[in-house]
Amino acid sequence: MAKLRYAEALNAALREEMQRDPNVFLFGEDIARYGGVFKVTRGLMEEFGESRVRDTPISEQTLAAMAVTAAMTGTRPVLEIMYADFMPLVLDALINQASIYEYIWADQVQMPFVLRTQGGGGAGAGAQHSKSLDVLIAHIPGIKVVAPVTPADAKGMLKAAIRDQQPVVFLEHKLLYNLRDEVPDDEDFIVEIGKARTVVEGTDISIFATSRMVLESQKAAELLAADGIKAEVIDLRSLRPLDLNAIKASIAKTHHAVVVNEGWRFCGYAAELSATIMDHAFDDLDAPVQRVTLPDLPVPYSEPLEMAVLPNAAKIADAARKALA
Amino acid sequence: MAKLRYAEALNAALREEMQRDPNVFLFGEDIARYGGVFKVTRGLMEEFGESRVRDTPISEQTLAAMAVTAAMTGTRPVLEIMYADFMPLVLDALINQASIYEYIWADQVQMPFVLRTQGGGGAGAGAQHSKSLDVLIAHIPGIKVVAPVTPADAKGMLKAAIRDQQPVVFLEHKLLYNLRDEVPDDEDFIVEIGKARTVVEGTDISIFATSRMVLESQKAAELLAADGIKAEVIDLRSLRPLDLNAIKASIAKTHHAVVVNEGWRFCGYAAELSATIMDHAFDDLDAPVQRVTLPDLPVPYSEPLEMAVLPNAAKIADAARKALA
Amino acid sequence: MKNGPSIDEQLEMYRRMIITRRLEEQLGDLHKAGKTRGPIHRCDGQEAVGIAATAMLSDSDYITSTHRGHAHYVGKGLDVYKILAEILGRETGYCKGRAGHMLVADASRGMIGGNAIVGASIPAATGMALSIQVQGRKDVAMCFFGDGAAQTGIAHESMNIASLWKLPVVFILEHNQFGLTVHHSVQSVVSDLSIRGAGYNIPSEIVDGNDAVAVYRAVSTAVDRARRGEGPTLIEAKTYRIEGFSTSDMGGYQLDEDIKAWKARDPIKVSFDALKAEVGEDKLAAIDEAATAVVAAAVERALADPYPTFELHPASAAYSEAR
Amino acid sequence: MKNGPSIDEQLEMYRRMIITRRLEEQLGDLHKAGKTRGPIHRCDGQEAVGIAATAMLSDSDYITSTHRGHAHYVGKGLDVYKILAEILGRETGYCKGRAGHMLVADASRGMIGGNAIVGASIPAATGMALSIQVQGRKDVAMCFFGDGAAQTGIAHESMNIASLWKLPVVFILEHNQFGLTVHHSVQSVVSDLSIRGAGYNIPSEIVDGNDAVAVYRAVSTAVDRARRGEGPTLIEAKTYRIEGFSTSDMGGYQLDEDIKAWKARDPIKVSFDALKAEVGEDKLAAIDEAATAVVAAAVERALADPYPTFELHPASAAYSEAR
Ligand SMILES: Cc1ncc(C[n+]2csc(CCOP(=O)(O)OP(=O)(O)O)c2C)c(N)n1
Ligand SMILES: Cc1ncc(C[n+]2csc(CCOP(=O)(O)OP(=O)(O)O)c2C)c(N)n1
Ligand SMILES: [Mg+2]
Ligand SMILES: [Mg+2]
Repeated sequence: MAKLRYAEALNAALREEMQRDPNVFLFGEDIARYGGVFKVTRGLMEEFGESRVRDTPISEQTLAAMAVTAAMTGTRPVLEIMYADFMPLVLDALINQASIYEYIWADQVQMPFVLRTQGGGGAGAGAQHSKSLDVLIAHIPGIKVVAPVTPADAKGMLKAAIRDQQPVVFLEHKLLYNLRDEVPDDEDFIVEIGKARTVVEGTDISIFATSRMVLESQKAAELLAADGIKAEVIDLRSLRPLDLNAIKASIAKTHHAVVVNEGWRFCGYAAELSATIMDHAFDDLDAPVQRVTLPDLPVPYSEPLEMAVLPNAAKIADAARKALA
Repeated sequence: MAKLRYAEALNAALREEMQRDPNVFLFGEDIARYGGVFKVTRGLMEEFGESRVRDTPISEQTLAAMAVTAAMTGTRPVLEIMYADFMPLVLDALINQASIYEYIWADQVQMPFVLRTQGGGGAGAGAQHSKSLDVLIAHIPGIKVVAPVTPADAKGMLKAAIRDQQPVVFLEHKLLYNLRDEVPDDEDFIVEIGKARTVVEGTDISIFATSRMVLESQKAAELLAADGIKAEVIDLRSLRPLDLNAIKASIAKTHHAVVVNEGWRFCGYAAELSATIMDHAFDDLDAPVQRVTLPDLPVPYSEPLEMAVLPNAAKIADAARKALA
Repeated sequence: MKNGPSIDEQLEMYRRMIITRRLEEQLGDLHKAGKTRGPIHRCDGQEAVGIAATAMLSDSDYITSTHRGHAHYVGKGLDVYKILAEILGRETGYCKGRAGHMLVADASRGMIGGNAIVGASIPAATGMALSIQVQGRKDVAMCFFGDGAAQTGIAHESMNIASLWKLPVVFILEHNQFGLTVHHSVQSVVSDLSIRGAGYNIPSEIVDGNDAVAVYRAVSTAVDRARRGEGPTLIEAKTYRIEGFSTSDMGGYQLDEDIKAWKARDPIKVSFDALKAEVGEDKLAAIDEAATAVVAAAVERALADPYPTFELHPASAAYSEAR
Repeated sequence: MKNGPSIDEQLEMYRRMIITRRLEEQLGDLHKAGKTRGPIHRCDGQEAVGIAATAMLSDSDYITSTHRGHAHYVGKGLDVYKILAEILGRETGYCKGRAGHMLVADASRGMIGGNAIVGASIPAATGMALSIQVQGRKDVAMCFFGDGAAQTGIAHESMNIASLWKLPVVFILEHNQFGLTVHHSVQSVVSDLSIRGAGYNIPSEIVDGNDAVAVYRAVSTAVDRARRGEGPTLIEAKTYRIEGFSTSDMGGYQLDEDIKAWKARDPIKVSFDALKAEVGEDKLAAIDEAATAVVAAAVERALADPYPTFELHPASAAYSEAR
């Protein structure tokens, strides 16, 4: 075990999988010569050559469509899309192409590609570079969506994603890349897609969170602990498929829930979490689930405005107190 | 009042608004010379000329982006996108452009355009021409989304949409165009966006539905009536902004709810309805809200398969019985 | 004959054109009889393009097709009976009835596949070519697309990338004069779209799309070039859609004189005229008869086949518990 | 001088180039001092394009810009103080601090606006041109976009539509050799991208982007053509990005000799050299000094301005009750 930054953990996962399987290749804007604007792919072109690590033109729609069919025909492409805000550009490839073929073509093809991107606010990147559009992708049948928070999960889930037989959209967060923590160096270290992770155990209320909001939820749990409230924090990690059992088990214990997601509230991922709980744990609930999300408006640029709209530990703790009131 | 088909009601709305305001213009694939593949724009090029009714190349992404800025600079464009399945192609224009400017530019601009499209299954059009992607759009701040079911609403809401100062995505359904009913001919007949419509009054359970599912819900109410269950059917009509008061008032009366939407279940529009009820009417609920949706898979082509996946009156009635059990 | 095709190859192309034409005619009848669902996009009059462009490919080469793919399917060696069964929504179709007429695929023959998003066939083949190149294979990928599809942004992006990386892809633009009901002149001021190849440094050629031999030769050169690792070629085949956009098309926008003029140059007739001196009319008539019988039998058999029954697809499920 | 610009116009362009350069330098310093948020995309070395291309426009003409828009803002007549206040996130900025440095807009001057989705400026201006045409106005729309943006599908779609409908739009391709960190040769095999105009029957011209007078003349011709209703023009201005992609760029990919060679042709120097014989060095020095002072004062004032306070935006709300 070594301590690695989140970005380095991703780099290690890519390197190991490329060493293991010659059909894994990478493409995306600025990923080869420069090593990626978030430095995730540094050194890989030098190690694996220009055929397997490619800089691309700015043509997201086509690149994504190419990943789908490249994956259908013998390779395992890993495509980097620089910002999650550009997901609309790749959505036809996901929703009208990747989503349908395995089922519609009666299992004649599989599409083992990974689409990595990063989203989220907090860096002053403005309304076109700060969104969390995870729900747009999580809505699509046949596509897996993961959002690891720890460097270990980053590595283990990226390796799992590359080995997966289905398309996986791999969501990073711009404020996570410098997070440093222990990462197993075993080359078969895999974190299974579809399993949530209990971050903090608790008995009074369940906080289900995604991506960077897991860190805010952890801080919220500390705030709540000061009030004597034992919050359980669950990192969902896999947005689709979602670990329903983990949700049900936690609520069966706590009878209260807060769901936290950095996307917009209306029709956002947190809405599905609330609805899932409605469907599967209503009888265990003692109070309505609280949603903590971005409000329904574009992410503003100026620091005090951006800080006002982003969900954070204080807002999560408040929501928990409200649920318990 | 005359009896008009839904498609004719839309045509009348377009004609009247074009007569009223020279800045209203139409563009889209096959809408001018041919009059639209669903015949909605018939005769309008002949009446208003080639400048105001334009056939376009197959370039949805650009057409949508053009609607945004044309609307910003003095006109009221109405763009037709032939199938809702192509909404991914226009999503950048909606999510990264139209959504942000009014707020981000501190109210310097408004974007009064309408994007008409039609979605839904039941016509054997296959996985790429049968989807209901309404949730993708309803997620976006600053964009209104409406889905009228009756010919009168089709006309009144399209006129409202064209007169609205904000972008409106106007969702039609391929199986509604031939529906015939009374339509007011008053040229200022407007159906306000943001108000739900009570289709059937009832006291035992509330069925909230969108688009063609309103018709199935009406049939479901008949099935339930045969069992002595008085279902209230509410046509939401406006997916965003959503008429929260109508939802709260109905549940306060019935204490039970079914939500029906033809899109996929996971992260679909029905999830938001369930979550909205969780947020605002939990204490009035005697049982969990039931979601009736497409299952999470691509729409298959073959008739028995397609019929198996589409939500219908029987499934809605079953869900209602389950809620009341 | 330089670059082929041999007489035997020409006869096989002739046979496949007949198969396709009979398929289209049968589908027209089945549609009228209410036995198909959704609009069917017939390719009567443009068979030479799909049949001849695929004639030199092998099963390990890939093609991607459009909403108007029947000639491409038959050209790539698919069985007309299984095509029909799919179009009729039967369990025995290539995709168990799940795909329908616009999305037929047979992965075993590299036909993956039909695509009803206009333009999507273009990046699809480009991605396959990338995959071939990364694997160091000698295969090629080919896409078919229409004059309407040429106006999509992905056409531009794909050609730029294919040229940049010298991908083994062949772009076949089937210029049939219309995109849906709209004449090409209302979609672009440029009527010879192959001029755009120069914008990517892609060699391009205009070919008579109703002459199977001409199509075969031009495409063979492009395929060989791609196999040699020299990159993409753009071929613009000029042709015409005799039966309109689809079976639900109300018509009225195609000029009678155009239809007449193009019918006089029907690709089957062009091939017939070229071959009759070589092999005699009887041989051609026998081919026609046999092909016609194959399609008729396929229709009968497919119509008798069972419909599929619905089951959930665990790989599409939203919760890990359901997988 | 045919097509202008007059000496006075040249002096005003010179002044605006200086304003822009000082703005960039100040932003570089403010970034280093931790007083800006997010990466800032400086346009040092390419000022002549944005300043000269907009010099003949009036407030009722529109421009759309990119992530690298400072010269466009200044060229279209925006006030450097309000630009700075916006970039610094202040209540007094053009957009009350909500937009930030990539998305500045001033609707009153037709600058709507900056755009950080690469390529999006292109259909944006095309849509404005459509609006102008529908209204029968005589105005024009102009978009700026980079060599990277030229590879996007919307560039292709927009040019096709603009030509088809003879829209009053001018496409200004700022070819600064790189898209982010990637050299143009790694984004397209075609280095003179204006060749693509031919694919849409759009006249195109390559111009020295570091020579304000050359840019002004080429663009004036295009603007006049657009105003006459004769349709779009594509102008490719060759230039160079001296300070790299953005303030968060780690550098290393631009060759020292290239930077040196382009610095020798710095657009401000080119204009200085052309003007000094006409007006004398002192006059130019005075302009420089005054412009420098304006920017310095703007920085000081903007830094002292208050931040906005957050309020919800009813028009973005999801429930009708909240509107
Ligand atoms: C992205 C997209 N836009 C629109 C359509 C509707 N549509 C189907 S076929 C077609 C015309 C295509 O024209 P062309 O590419 O020339 O093919 P042809 O029908 O002539 O064979 C259109 C507009 C679609 N399927 N996909
Ligand atoms: C759709 C999209 N893809 C990628 C990016 C990230 N990005 C920002 S600027 C840029 C390079 C743009 O190159 P060019 O158009 O030449 O402009 P320049 O920076 O050289 O001025 C990229 C890739 C983006 N903002 N939008
Ligand atoms: Mg065509
Ligand atoms: Mg550039």
